Amino acid sequence: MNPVNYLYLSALLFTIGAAGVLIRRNAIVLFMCVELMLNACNLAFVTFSRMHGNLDGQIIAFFTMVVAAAEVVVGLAIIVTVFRSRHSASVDDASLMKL
Amino acid sequence: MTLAAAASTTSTGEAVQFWILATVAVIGALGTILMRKAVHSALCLAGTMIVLAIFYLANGAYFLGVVQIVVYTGAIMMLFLFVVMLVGVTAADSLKETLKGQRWLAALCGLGFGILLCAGIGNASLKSFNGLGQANSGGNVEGLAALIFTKYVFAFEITGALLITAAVGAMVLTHRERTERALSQREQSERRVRGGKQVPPLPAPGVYARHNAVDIPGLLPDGTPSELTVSATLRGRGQVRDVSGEALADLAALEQRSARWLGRDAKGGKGAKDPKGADRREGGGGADQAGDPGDDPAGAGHPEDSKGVAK
Amino acid sequence: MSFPLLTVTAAVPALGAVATAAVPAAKRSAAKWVALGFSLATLVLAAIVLVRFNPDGAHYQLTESHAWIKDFGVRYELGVDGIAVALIALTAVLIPFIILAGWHDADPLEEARPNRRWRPTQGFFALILMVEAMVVISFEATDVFLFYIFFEAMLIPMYFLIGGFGDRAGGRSEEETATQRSYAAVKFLLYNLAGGLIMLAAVVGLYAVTADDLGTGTFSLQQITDARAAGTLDFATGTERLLFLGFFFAFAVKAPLWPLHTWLPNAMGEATAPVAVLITAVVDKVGTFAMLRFCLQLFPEASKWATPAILVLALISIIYGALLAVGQRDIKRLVAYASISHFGFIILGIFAMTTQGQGGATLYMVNHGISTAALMLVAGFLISRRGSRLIADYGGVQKVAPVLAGTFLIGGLATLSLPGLAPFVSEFLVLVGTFSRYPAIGVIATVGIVLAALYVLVLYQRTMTGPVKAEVRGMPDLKVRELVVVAPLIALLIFLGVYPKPLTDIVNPAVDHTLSVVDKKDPKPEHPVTDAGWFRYSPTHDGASGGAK
Amino acid sequence: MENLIGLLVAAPLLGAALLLCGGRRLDGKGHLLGTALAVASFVIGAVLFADMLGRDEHDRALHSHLFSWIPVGGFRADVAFQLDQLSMTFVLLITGVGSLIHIYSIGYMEHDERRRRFFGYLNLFLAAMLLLVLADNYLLLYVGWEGVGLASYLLIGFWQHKPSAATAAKKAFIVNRVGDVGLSIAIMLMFTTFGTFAFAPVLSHATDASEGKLTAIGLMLLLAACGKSAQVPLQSWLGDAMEGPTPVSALIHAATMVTAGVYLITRSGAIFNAAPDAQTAVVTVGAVTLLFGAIVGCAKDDIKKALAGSTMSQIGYMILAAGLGPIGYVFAIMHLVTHGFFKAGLFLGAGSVMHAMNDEVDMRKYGGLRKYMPVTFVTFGLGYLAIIGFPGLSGFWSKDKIIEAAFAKGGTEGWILGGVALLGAAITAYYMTRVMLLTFFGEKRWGTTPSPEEPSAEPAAETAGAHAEPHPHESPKSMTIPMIVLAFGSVFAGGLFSLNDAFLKWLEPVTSHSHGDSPIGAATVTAGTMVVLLVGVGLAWAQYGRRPVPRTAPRGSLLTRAARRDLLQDDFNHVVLVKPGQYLTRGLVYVDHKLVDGVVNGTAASVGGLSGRLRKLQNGYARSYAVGMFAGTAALIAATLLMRAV
Repeated sequence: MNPVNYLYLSALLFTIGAAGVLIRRNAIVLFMCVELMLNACNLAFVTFSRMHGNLDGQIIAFFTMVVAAAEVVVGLAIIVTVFRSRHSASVDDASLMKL
Repeated sequence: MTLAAAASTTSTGEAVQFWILATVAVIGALGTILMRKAVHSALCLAGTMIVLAIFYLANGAYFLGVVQIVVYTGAIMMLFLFVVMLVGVTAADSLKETLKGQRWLAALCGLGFGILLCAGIGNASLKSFNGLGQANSGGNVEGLAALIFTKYVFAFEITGALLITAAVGAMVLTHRERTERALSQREQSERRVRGGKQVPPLPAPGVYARHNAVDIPGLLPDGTPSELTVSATLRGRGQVRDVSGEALADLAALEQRSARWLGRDAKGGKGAKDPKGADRREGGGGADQAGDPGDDPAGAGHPEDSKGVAK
Repeated sequence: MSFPLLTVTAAVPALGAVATAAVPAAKRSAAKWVALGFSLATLVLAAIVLVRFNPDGAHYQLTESHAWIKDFGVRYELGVDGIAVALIALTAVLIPFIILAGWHDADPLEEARPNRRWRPTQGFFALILMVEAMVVISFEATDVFLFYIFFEAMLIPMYFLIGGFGDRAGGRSEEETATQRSYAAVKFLLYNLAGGLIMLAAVVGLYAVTADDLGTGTFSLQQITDARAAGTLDFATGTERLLFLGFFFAFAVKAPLWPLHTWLPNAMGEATAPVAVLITAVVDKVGTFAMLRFCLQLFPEASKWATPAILVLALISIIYGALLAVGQRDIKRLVAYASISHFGFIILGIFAMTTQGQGGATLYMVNHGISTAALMLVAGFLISRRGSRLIADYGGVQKVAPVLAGTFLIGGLATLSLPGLAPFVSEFLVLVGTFSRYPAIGVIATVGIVLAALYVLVLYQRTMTGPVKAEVRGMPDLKVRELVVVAPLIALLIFLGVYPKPLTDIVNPAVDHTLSVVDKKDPKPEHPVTDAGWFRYSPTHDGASGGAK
Repeated sequence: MENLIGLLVAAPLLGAALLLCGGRRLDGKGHLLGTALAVASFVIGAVLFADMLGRDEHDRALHSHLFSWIPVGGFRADVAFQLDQLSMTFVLLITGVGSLIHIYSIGYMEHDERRRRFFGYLNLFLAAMLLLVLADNYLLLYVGWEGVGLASYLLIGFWQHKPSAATAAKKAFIVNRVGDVGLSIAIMLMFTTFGTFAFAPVLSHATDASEGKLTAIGLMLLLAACGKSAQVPLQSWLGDAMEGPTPVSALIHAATMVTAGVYLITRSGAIFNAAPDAQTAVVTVGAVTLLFGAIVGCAKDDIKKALAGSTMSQIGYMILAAGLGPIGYVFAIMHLVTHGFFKAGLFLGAGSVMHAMNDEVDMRKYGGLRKYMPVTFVTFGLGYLAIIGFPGLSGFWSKDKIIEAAFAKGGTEGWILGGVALLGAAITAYYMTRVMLLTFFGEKRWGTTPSPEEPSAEPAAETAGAHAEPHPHESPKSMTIPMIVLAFGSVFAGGLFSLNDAFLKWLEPVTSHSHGDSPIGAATVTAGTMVVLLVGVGLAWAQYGRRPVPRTAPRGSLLTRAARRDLLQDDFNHVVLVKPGQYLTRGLVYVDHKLVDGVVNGTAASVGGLSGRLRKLQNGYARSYAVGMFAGTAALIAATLLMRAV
């Protein structure tokens, strides 16, 4: 088998995650989907690094994780705050842009 | 794992592993987005992540694989679960779409996107690949470290700063400023007295002479049960038992036995039934607040535990 | 590098704007005096420019040139020719009068507002000075890009002047006035922005073309004209025409030329009289001036190509504007339409491409500025007394306030270009210049003269003569401040009407230069009279562009 | 001497400046100042005249170049004066009559609170008129031309509180503006033809140009003349101009300004001589106006309007004469001068009468005034005799020559013109006699107070006794003396001029003169004139002298009624010009608002609507935005793929 399959897999996962972002209303689940997408990217990076035979891909994946961690922390904090103020974690409730 | 310098294919083992785990990963992903309860989504996601960790390892990214399990699945997902608990486990959002056509659009986009992506990968010429043989020759972690601290050192530093910022940010966001001074104990007690609340501890349940179960209200001097003594939860569920009638029931049972002892069978048959009736009545007594003792589901549920108590 | 006179001339009013705006809220009158002072300082500087300018010298004088945005060849290039000098002088002369005339226009209606940040007066005068600064520098700029920036930036203060300080004497309900005013302001802004955007495209196009031909793109008027003369730079016909149209559209909106004129009546109607003067007498001149300086000198061929159409439009403007002026019921709108007619004359003169035409057009810009200022400001004083802009609300004012009526009449006579007053000189020059090349158009244009008499005299008759109306009774005559505003303007009108030579001497060489760039010669008379007759001796004849400074 | 020329104009100009800007402090003595300056300029004129007589008749012309006015390219306009015999004639007429009328006005305007301004305007007029006749080029002439227009505007509308006066003033100015357009176009034509528009070069080289050009110039000049001299078709303003104070009517609308057209044509003689068609047009206009004015004059009951009609027709004579070319110029000017005398005298007389009759203008309410105001009667009578061409008086000499010259034109044209001129003479005799009879003879018809709604042309200088019982009295000296002087003029001027053709010799160097002899001898013409004169007088006497005159005008024949309405000229203008003009303006205002503006607002509205529709996409739901992003990404990928595919 050719490692390109990993790429197909990552593409698939990414798409699923994205679709999730679109269809779920619960902010937390939304975040999970985002995480899923990030992971899919990581997989692609790792696969690339294997293909090219250098570690830069892995480095990027590593940074992605770090950033993802930071993002999750802040994002969840936001969710919690929002949930406190309005007892719901649904993103649709936060449709304030429309006057 | 394989260390082939430049190959066009991997080992069969990996292939097998891939095909099995890939399905798992996809199922997990689908579960993540389709489960109604956030908890389940989180769990599915964790599963997928673990599978991905294995794939990392398979791709020669040992460090990342470990990090994936430890940090991601271990820390981040737990954080997720934690927040889910905080927000409420039962918060299962209905999958019924509110935005018109959102779901169709999503499906459409997703499909198109996926196809395009795959197409892109497909017509990229990736026939051959060279593994991480010499890259990992000095050890994967060492290799990464070398890169991080030389080539990517600035990025590394900046991510460090980012993390700190994130931590602080999270604190700031979740921090809740208390607006008024905390009340001292004295003030609290004074407030309680003024509020006309029950100042001393509530009376304990149970009648020590014969019962100390928490669902037995204590008797007031005049023999009537005191609601206060039973915890509010039980009261709410209507599981307060009244034992005020039991003394008579026991007396009646005694008479039955003495009567059987004197050899009155016919009565005995009837008497044999009686304690049950008494039991039922007790159950009924227990369910008195629930109203009619006759055909009461709650009452039907009671006999065994009431019997247990009776033993 | 000598003393940057031009920069200073433009900078002083800008500083004045800042200073005026900085005056604390309580000291309103102080702000007025500060503004007046700075405007007078500008006047002095303009006078120095006028003196330092040598008509027979180089075409652009007092030039300053610094690299600004190297990557795009944008330079900070200033320089004045005769036309620019004349118009700078006009601006510098008018602004003090505008400030004086608007002395009380921006006083807050209710006294002692608690809010200490509330200082409309400061804002009003600061904005006026800001406009002056921008106008002056756009007269000075010889770099297309530099010019463009200020040509556009001018809109911002004007927008606030129109929308923020409307005419309180609308004779209508407060909110209706407000809506009308904002409508006018927005209309003004949109029209001019639209023009400006199209011009921006043309500016970029110009850069591209020059970059193609000269290697390094440039916006410098001097460079481009020189390159064209040298033949190193030549536009493709189509390109040149497109660029020309891009520029011309913007200027035609500003000028305004029919059918792009409809913003002017609203703006002038809703703005206070001084602001209206600012619009028509100062700001709009940038448009016609730019036609002379940029359209003709950058795109001579295209200008010639477009001339017939433009002449027709100008002709329509003249007649159309005059006819609508006759039909107006609102004094200020009437003056606005009259201005449209006059701008038609100016553009006619510019594109007649004769010495008389363009010289006349330049004079026209100056004279129209002064005459409209006189008429409009007096009209403003009148309106402020009665509190209505409708002609029908007046009558017999002449009996009550003879001086006001007299000045109004003189302003009106100047507007109908009575011989002996300045506008006559320019109007006649324009007509002659047009006639000598396009007789038919010249003749039709003369209809404008009759119509001018019609609308001016009808206005005067309805407002000033006849039995005294009850509301007009007891109307005070001009106060000292108002006389100080009007008298010098009238004096100027008479002086320039009787002895315009100083002005023509400054303007002529510039006009000749422009025509040489466009490469057009005056049509020769059919039977030129060789011997000028026995009394045609006179020292001043040969080289009339010579002395008199 | 040259410098004096400038002074000639400067004096009244200074007066105007002082009086108009001087403010109240000059109210007391202002009028005297104005009069003094007018007289001063007359004196200067006289001095120059003496000097001119002193010199040889072929270099009598003086020229003074003040400064270069508008030098632009080939366009050279100067402020330069040229004083030759023609100008001198006008200078003397203007300053002389002008001074007299200043003096007259002192008495006439005594009670008007705005007297200072009145004299200021008069001075302004004098200055402008002098500029007109002294200019050495057409552009400067144009300045004077419009200057007198302005002065007449101001003076006609002097009583501005009267709407009728204001309207009349506006009408006069605008109609004149039409004429001025002609002048300006003529100047442009000259510029494009000769490269200059100064008299000397243009006139000396007129023949270089093609006849077509010259005809065009000539017609344009004629248009200008029609405007200023109230000739058909631009005559309509003169009648209304009588709204002005009587001295104004005398000075501006009888003696001087209205004759500017004649000056223009005579001055431009060289052009007309070379353009026969233009000349034909001129004579036609003159002839038509001659009859037109005469007929109008017959029907008017308003004494000033009657005189205005007569002015029109007399100027018609002059224009006719000027149109005849070299054989006519001199006589045109001569008639102009004599007419200046007697018509001014007549108007002053009329003013004096109105002054006495509480500003009543309707002649049917006069009658029998001869014994109440003898001086006025005598002077007026002399003027009357002069204008009808009574043998020996001024009018006789000048008008007779014109009629003769008309016949001398030769051919049918000559016959027609001569006939018209004769007919005009007859009608003149008729309507002037009518005026005379109605005013001074017959029994008094002003006994009972006129009804208040009686239209009174002149507002009460002293409004108090406006409609009180009139007490006819002789006017003060300041008024009568000028009348007497003018009467002298109207009696003797013509004779003096004709003394061995003094006037002819005087003007000949400027306006070349060629003696044309009429097919019928001069004597016959004179005889004919006498005959028609008698006929006219007789008719008038038969109609107004014998029978008593009704106080209210009879309905009269169709022609009479038409003539009362100035032969429907105003109605014509109203229907042909004013109404359509009003509709046009209204229509354009509508178009401007709805169409031109509508297009703009329409686009704005449509853009607004579109954006409003687009705004619906902004529903605020993050997820739908996400869809957009996602789709966009997909599109991008597709794009890149396609790029790589091709």
